[in-house]
Amino acid sequence: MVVGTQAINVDTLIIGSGPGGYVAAIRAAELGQKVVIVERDYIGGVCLNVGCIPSKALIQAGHLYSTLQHGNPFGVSVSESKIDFTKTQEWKQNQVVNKLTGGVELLLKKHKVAIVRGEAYFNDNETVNVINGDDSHVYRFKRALIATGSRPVEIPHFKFSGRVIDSTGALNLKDVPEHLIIIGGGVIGAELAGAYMNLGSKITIIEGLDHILNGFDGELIQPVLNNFKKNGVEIVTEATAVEANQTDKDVTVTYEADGTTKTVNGDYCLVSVGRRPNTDQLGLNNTNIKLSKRGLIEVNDSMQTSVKHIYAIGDVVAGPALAHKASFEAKVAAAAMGGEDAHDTHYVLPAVAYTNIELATVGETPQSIAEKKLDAKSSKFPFAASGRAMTMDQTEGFIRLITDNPTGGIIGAQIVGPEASNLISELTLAIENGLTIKDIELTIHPHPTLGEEIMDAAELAAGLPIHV
Amino acid sequence: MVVGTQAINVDTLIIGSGPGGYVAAIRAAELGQKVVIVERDYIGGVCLNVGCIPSKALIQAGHLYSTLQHGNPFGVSVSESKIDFTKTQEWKQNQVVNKLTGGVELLLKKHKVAIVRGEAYFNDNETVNVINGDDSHVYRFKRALIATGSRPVEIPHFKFSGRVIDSTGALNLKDVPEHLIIIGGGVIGAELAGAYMNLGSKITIIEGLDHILNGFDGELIQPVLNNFKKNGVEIVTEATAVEANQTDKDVTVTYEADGTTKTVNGDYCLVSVGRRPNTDQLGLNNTNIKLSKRGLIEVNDSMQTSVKHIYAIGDVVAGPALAHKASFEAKVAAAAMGGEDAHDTHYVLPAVAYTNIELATVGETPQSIAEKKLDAKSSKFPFAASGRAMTMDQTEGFIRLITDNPTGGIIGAQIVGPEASNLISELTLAIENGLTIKDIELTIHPHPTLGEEIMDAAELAAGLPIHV
Amino acid sequence: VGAEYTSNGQLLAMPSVREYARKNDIDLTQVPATGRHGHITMADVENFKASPAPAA
Ligand SMILES: Cc1cc2nc3c(=O)[nH]c(=O)nc-3n(C[C@H](O)[C@H](O)[C@H](O)COP(=O)(O)OP(=O)(O)OC[C@H]3O[C@@H](n4cnc5c(N)ncnc54)[C@H](O)[C@@H]3O)c2cc1C
Ligand SMILES: Cc1cc2nc3c(=O)[nH]c(=O)nc-3n(C[C@H](O)[C@H](O)[C@H](O)COP(=O)(O)OP(=O)(O)OC[C@H]3O[C@@H](n4cnc5c(N)ncnc54)[C@H](O)[C@@H]3O)c2cc1C
Repeated sequence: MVVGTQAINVDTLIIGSGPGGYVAAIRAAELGQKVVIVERDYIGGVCLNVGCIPSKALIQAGHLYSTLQHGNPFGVSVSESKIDFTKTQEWKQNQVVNKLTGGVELLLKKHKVAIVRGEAYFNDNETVNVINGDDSHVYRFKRALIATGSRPVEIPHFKFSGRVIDSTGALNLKDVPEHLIIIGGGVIGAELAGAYMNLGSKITIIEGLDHILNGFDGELIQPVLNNFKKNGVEIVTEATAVEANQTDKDVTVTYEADGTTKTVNGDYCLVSVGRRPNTDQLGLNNTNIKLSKRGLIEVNDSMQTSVKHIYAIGDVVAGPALAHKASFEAKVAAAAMGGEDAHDTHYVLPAVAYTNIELATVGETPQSIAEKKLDAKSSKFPFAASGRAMTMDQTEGFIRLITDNPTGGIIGAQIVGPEASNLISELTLAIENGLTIKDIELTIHPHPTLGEEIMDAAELAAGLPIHV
Repeated sequence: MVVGTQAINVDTLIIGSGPGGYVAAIRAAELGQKVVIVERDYIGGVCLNVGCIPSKALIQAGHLYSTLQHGNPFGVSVSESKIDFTKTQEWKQNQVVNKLTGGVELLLKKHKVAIVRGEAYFNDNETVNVINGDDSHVYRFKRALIATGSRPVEIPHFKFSGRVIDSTGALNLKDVPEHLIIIGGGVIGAELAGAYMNLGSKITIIEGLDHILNGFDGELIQPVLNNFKKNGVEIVTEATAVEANQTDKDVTVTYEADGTTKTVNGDYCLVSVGRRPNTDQLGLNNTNIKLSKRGLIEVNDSMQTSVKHIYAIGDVVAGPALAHKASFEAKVAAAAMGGEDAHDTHYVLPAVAYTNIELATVGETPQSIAEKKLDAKSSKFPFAASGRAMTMDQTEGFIRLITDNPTGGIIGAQIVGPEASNLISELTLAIENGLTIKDIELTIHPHPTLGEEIMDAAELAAGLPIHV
Repeated sequence: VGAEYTSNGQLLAMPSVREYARKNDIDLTQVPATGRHGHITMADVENFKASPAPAA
């Protein structure tokens, strides 16, 4: 083993190059810090390599393929269509993932961020070891940022191996499975269910709760459920996965539901029941960094840990495990590490699910205003009343605004339907900036667009709807 | 001829049921007015019947068909694809246009708006005649609203008939032409060029100016021009159309360009060189309503004409001929007619072009800030740096922000690329509400979306870009 | 450009406040601003309405 004899001095040391770490590195460099980033696997972290990005690529491919299978009202007919999944995977890997991660690496270099390959391990509050194969070096840092992300949770009797796969395995299948069993219908499970459903798989989802897509309410997910049903997806709720038995050809999953034990047989079993923070193999016990019971690192609103010069962001700290949360915290941390009096003062955090019919939510919901007993209401404008949606033949879903009765302030919004992922931004901007129904009504929205339905929804909330 | 012997008394009389008239009628009814709306042709006006909506339907059909012709990187292959344009047209007419206009008619009825079919003609400042075939009635109104819209301009030697068609003709072709000649490359011409190009036509555009898509700047339209070129569209600029000679099989267009006279032969010649307001056959000379030289009705910011109880909105008043402008003015007029102290105080009006690569603009441009000598700058974020755009295989184009240097205020934005039509709303909201670069940066945008590139563009404008 | 903007075209307030001021015949250029970015808030307009600055 080659062991660096002397500690290498570093100003700002960042561990992990996901959407938390790489964004922090670039911003810190822009603010004048000398930055070293340590990565044990791939630049870009989970999100760019085996998360947000490759999943959206497969989802996109699935959309086109399924459009061709289901026919269309536009008068376009297709005699035969096939999917060559090897090509799909090559495109996803070479044209999407590698291009994007290559781009991030170039950006890091452009900003003179030093990239160190290897696994970081804290020796104490001031130094980490970085181990890369037989190589080991000590880095002594002035400031460090922990952005080591998370990994899939494994459950008993479902060890990841062979045909029992995690999300990474599901993203990298060589063929479209005939039957994919998915344990856990959260956002990751439901997105992959939609992707493979569209690519031609039979799908079975086994979910512990009484509904999938936890975090989105029943009314909101109804169009998604209808769509799953129409496509033959089987959803078993309030079920407990017991065990998986695999052969070299298939896997049989045993689960309990309705008080009975059942089995289902498929090509692969994806287990997507949650993620755990990568804080257990970092040597944090050698530091004074405080962890919560669930292994999350405790931070203040400057993303500072209990060790003042060590910061943490992303999936290793509290809050939803979302890439944009990691990146936002990254910018706060980068500024704070640069000596600025920076705080995370965000009001709302949007979440999106790229299910076959897209979902998006931000801020208050019908449930939360009821629980909090807010003097607020909910107004729902259907895409069925949208001219633009009709021209797209995508009229399922709605835009829902949650507004404060006394002031007309917009305090929440949910969207299910076409372009929900992009439409939620305007409403997030409105909420974050304290805008009211009136401010949306008095902003001219172009016609015909899906965006103008936000204006329609505001008019509905104001009691003066035009199109319903 | 049946002539009503006695004048029918009406509170609020609205002439024309386009996005100006029908929106005003619904809003006026909501505000408690008794409303009569007069329409000589189809409920929904130009926009819903032969404008915004049917054009977007054909554009949508074209997108799918062309995707299948050009191949895709997703690994989806298609052995043969065909377009049955009769089906396309039936879908457009029955499933889109008729559904939507039927819906508007129901909404009018729901709000107890009386629909009178016929052509309105002013006798004086207090009454109109409505003529429907052999029927004629006099209506005496307390308040009237003129929302009679516009019609295509005809040019000498290109009389609309047979193979020389206006936009309505182009939207209702029975077959996809082999070669479509388009005189006038404004938004309407360029949108229809894109639609038929994607549906398989050879396209020639003959434009008088030195560039098509006037109103959008050169840098912005470059991706659209590249796309036209790649698809074999021929664009002749600084050209003058001289005449059209048609047989029962084709049409030959003579034009002058580069100092020489040339001809081009095609199946149809669409003339889309502009629109003129429908104010010349309304009997306005019997009233005291003032018109501008170009035939537009002069109004104040309550949409009131020089005759205090007569209002006018939409394509018959000054400003760009856009549906959302008509609808916005409609709401101001409806409130003003109801006695409210209502004013059109909008700051910016967005415009969108559904060219094959979408265009959108709102507020200041690089050209306008230079002309006005504003202390402002322009920042351009490319979709090539967007993860979401990569997963969609649509990385052409950019988001451009125009920001005020002293305050960081956003005062303009242009987008060319995927979902430009929907993305422009957030920026319009930002400008209309006086938000700054910082306000956008501090609003968490979900990942991976196209919307988050607005945040990237704001960071670029702030001098701290992450992704370029 | 009406009374909603400064002489160099900058917005004085967001649309809901502009509309409210118009309806109450309040000239926004006369209202002291306390909002973010020097914008006039709804409360500013209400305060101004309650005790308009004496005309000089
Ligand atoms: C299938 C899937 C789809 C998803 N889709 C979305 C989505 O659409 N939108 C969204 O917002 N979120 C999505 N997520 C969640 C998102 O990927 C995470 O929230 C995000 O990646 C967290 O960013 P991070 O920077 O905290 O950590 P990560 O992206 O997990 O990056 C951490 C990095 O640290 C490295 N590392 C860990 N330990 C060490 C060490 N000791 N030394 C050196 N390096 C180390 C890891 O190798 C990794 O590269 C998805 C996740 C999955 C699995
Ligand atoms: C091909 C095409 C595409 C377009 N695409 C878009 C787009 O994507 N986005 C956009 O914003 N704009 C678009 N436009 C422009 C848009 O259609 C107009 O700006 C809009 O329709 C104007 O609305 P309006 O209510 O003023 O008038 P119109 O929609 O023109 O409606 C006027 C109505 O008044 C009726 N009328 C006229 N005279 C009389 C009379 N004397 N008595 C009774 N009734 C009468 C007419 O029959 C008509 O129904 C497009 C236009 C065309 C031609």
